[in-house]
Amino acid sequence: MPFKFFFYLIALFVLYSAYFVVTARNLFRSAMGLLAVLIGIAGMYLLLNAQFLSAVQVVVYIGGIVVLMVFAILLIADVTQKVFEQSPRWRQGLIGAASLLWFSLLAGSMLSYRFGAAAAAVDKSGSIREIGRALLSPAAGGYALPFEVISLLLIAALVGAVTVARADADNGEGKEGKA
Amino acid sequence: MVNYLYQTDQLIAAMNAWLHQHIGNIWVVEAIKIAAATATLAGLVSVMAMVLVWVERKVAAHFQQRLGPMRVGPHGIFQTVADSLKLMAKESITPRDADELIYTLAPLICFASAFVSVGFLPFAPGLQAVNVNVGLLFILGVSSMGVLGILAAGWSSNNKWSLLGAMRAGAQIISYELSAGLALLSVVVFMGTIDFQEIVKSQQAGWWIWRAHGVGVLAFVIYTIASTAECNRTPFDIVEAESELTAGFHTEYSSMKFAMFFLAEFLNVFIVCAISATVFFGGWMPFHIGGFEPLNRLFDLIPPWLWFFGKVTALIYLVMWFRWTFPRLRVDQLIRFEWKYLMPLSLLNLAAGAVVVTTGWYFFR
Amino acid sequence: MNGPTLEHYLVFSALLFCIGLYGMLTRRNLIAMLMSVELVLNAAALNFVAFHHFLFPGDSGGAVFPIFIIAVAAAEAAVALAIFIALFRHQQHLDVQQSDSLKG
Amino acid sequence: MTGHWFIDHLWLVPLFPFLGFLLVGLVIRPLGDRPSSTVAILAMVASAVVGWGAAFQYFTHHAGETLVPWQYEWLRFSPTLVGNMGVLVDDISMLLVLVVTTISLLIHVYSQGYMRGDPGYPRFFSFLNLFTFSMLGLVLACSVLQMFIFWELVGVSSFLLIGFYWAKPSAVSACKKAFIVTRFADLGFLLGLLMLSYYAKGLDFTFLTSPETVAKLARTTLPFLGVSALPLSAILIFCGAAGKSAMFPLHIWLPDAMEGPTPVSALIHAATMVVAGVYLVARMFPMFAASEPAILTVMSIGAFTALFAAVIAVTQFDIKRVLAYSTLSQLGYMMLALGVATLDKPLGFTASMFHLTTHACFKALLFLGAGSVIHAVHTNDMREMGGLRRKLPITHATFLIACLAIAGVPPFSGFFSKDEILAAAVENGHYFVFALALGVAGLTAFYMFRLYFMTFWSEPQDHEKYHHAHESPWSMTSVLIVLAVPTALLGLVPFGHYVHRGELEHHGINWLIAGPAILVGLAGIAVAFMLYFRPNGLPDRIAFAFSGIYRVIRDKFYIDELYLFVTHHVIFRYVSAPFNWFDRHCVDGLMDLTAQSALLSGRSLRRTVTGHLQTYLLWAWLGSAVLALVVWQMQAALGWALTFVGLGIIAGIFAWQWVLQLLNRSEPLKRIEKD
Repeated sequence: MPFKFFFYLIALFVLYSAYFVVTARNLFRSAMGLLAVLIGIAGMYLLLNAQFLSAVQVVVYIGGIVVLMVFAILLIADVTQKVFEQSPRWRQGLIGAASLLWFSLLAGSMLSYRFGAAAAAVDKSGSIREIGRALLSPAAGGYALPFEVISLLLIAALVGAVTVARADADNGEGKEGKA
Repeated sequence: MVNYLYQTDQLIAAMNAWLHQHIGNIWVVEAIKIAAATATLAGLVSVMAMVLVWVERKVAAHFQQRLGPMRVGPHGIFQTVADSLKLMAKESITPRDADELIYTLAPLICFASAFVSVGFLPFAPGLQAVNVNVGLLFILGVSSMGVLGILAAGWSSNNKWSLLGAMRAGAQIISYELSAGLALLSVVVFMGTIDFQEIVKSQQAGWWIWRAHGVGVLAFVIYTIASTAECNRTPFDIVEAESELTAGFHTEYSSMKFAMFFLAEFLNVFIVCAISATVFFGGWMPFHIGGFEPLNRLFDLIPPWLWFFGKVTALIYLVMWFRWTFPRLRVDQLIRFEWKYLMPLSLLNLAAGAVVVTTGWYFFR
Repeated sequence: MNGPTLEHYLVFSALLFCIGLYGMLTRRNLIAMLMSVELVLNAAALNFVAFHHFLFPGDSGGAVFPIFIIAVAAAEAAVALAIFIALFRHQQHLDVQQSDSLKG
Repeated sequence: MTGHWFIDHLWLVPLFPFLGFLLVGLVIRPLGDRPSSTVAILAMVASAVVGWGAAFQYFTHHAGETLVPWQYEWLRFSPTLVGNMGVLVDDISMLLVLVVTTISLLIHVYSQGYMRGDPGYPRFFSFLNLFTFSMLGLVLACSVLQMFIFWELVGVSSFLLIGFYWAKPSAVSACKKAFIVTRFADLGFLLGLLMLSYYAKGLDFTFLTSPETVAKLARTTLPFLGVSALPLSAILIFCGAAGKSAMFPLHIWLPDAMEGPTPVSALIHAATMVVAGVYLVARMFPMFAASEPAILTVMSIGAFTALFAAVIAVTQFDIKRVLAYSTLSQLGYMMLALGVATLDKPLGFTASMFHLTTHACFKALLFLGAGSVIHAVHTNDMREMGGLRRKLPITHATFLIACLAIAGVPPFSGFFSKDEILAAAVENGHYFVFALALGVAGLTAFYMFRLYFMTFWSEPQDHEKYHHAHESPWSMTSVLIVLAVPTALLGLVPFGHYVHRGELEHHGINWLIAGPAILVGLAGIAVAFMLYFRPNGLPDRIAFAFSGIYRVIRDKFYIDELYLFVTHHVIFRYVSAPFNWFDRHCVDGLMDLTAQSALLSGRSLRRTVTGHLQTYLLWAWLGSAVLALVVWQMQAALGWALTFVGLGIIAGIFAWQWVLQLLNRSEPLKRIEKD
């Protein structure tokens, strides 16, 4: 019971925050909503006995991605700009309905499928030792290659982001003070 | 009963058993436990913040050869109580053009992140509000959420000084977080765990700052610098550089909201020093010297939580010492120092730690 | 064990996914769209962990993939935000409906 | 493997000029003129040394044998049909190797002087090397396929060399003409080749010319014409040979090819390439000889060309054109000689090869002498020359030797080879051919000495050119002198001893045949002397008297015009134009239709590229939805139910929106504007 209770608590919290993310009239508020969603998902991971993932979620997603987004918002948005561009209401309604339909399809398919019983084994996601082994093992069942690819991707993203975002000195577009 | 002073884990177990014995419903037991832990931590935190504020003022005063607060109570020890009362009594002002929700949320985020972080700290064996096997990572992540509060505060105040201060704070904290994390990581390589209790237990034979000799010392130095910057303390306090930005991101705050920032700031000092004490100086583990049994016995007489707070106090004193020793850095110097010197150095240190561990070339093992 | 079952998590993540999808299709600000993408990614990652926890606890894949998802999300966010900032400098807004200079 | 180094390494002979071509053309060309020509000449020297060594070893150790010292299986079309690359060694290939390497080497040396200062100097030498490579590969070909490949290579290099002065429109049109005409002829060659390979099931010369194969071919009846495969394939192959050797209907390219530099004319269009046709017929001689129609075709076309070209040569004034028509005539002679030969009495074969060799020498000498003259006076027109003997003594002397040789005056080489041809004609009973050849010999003597007297004797016609005339540099005159030696003396070699088919017949000079030949030659010379030794009006008066026929002859019997008429007015108008129409309107129309439909579909699909990120996303979502529904066929009931529910919701939303729009038309759009 307590787990179920926590699950519903977190689920409601996350869903409300997510709704806030997609409907808030203010970018910064959206970002705060995203923060709440991510914290909630981290809690979900804890419920699923995946402490390491939860910590990674907190460190990378909240400490990295959300902060980055907030930074970008600080650079481009103004506190007075409380209402930003909204899709027309008919579009919102249409897509909302379609999303609901999609949800019903997804949920229906998931509920109608009989998942097999869990294999009797110890959950590995909690142990960093196991995750580290899996990440760096070049043998079958290991993820050394994706790991390396991801590291390359991150380097490329880093360099690319710096290059793209850097103000062009030539055409005088570097209006840094705009923020 | 005296034994419980030392074996705090037995104390916790006894309390647990007592609760289970007297209250049948597991829900209520859990709720009581949570409430008790929260209340304890809250009390600890508020008392500690007050003490720290007082200490800071006294230390600063004595560094500058003056006395500091002397009026309220002996040597002014109740000065901060009076200050807190004053703050609470003040009017809470919200600027007209501010985003009120975020404006209110910002100090909460800051305080909450600091407060939650405290929950992961191991004060003594068993004396830890939340025990997860990835405590170190969690505490890093949770304390890094504080920067969001600062950014939110700066942005929602709708004030140029606040915004600039927040941007600076954000840039600074994000940057120095890397070095701090890498410095801790280079010791984690030695420890092989990021569970706080395990970390402390792994230092039975000696503190990591010694056992991981060069790497440990260097990691400690880097961590101290980086964490000082993370807390926005002098010499890295350009965030609230009064001469440039009046008070930085919390210029517009007053009353309890300001108090929360204030509290969070001092809590953060405590947290980083606690992490440093746990990772580098053995946490609640008494100081032992191999072969000096009488001395070791003597040290064992001091309870573990006293050891912990002692070490933390010493480190806090070190951080305060910095404040009155080094001049403030310029913002470009600050960022350059991190990205061009500190981070490469910590990366090298991490690599060196990895080499030392894989070659097994360190003490006590 | 009367905790939440796999279906609970799946339905929850499906709902989160759909909310993210809705956001991607209705928000007109690019950063807001990116946030909605993060919702979708989180829903997917949660599914991985749930399947791992309930169906394949012995296999580490379900625990490793969310890490990859997070890493990819970080890379994507860095690049996307850099592009957004460059775009904002260029046209002074981030409205996705008005950014249609690539239209055929 | 014969154990003789030079024969075993005969493949080096074409390889050296090829390497020279690559080296000069790709590496050395930028370094300047001198290194280019030096490398090219060194390559030729190496080639000539190997060639001469191999010829010496062949004629001393393996005379009369047919050897294949090196062979490489290049293409295996089927288990029985294999295209080989290799080296075939027999008497005629060795003879041709001798001729080609020697003449080519001499002409390389000569070109050093002749081409000096030309901007395309290195290019010229690389092309010369390329040509020599191809020609040697052709000569040494061991299979008819290999010969065809080198045949085309020869055509290409000839094209490049004729068009060497590519800035001159006449040169460009000449090279195109040569290429197209020979390509046209090569079609016949290719057809013959395919027919041969199909019916004989082999491509090697040794296999094709063996009596068994020939007999088998003769027995094979073509399914569609009802005739034997042998004569048809032989005649088709002769088509190619006639094209390359410029036999009568296909001769038109050769006179125009004189647009190339004079060394090229000497090398390609006198001494080597044009004899490739003769060589091909000689190579396939057993096939031709076994088939009456084929050999008669060879003989009659050769004879007709000999007379026809000689008649035209009489009226030409361009010094190189006279020589070109003379070449045609002499090539006709060689074909004629092959045509009169039979398997029993193969004297004509020997005579043809003999005449090929001597002709290579004296015609090269003539062309090089003419080149020397042109070099001196910078004109091709004989009417602007005259009296040059004092200015160009060496050229004059060597030229005279060559003229005597071609006129058949004993003891110069031409006399012996021509005499052997006449003897062969008589021996096989072709008296009409004999008479015709005799007449051609007289004509030859006449027009050669007409050329000679007009150029070197008579009076200087253009005094400015006369005064500027000077003897050519040593590199040119030395070549003339060197060539004059075989021109004069080659006839004394017992040729039939080395090159023959069947039993060696030893026969001396039959004065009954040689006597009239000499007399006819001398008569021609005498007539030329009377008309042209001193400038007088006699030639003009004769021309005026026969003005009609004279004009026809001078205009080369209007063959070119005939070709133009046929191509322009018949082929272009009635064959090509319909094809053209079909191509324009049907084939191109199809292409245009494709392009237009692609364009149209693109134009309509362009609408889907709205530039709106969210629209794309929507499409992607819809696509995945369709996919999901397809996958979901297994639970059709639930799927359909949900689909209908969803469609109902969507329809409802639409209806609601429609109502909303009716109530307040601009409502949905108002929200777009940001403020």
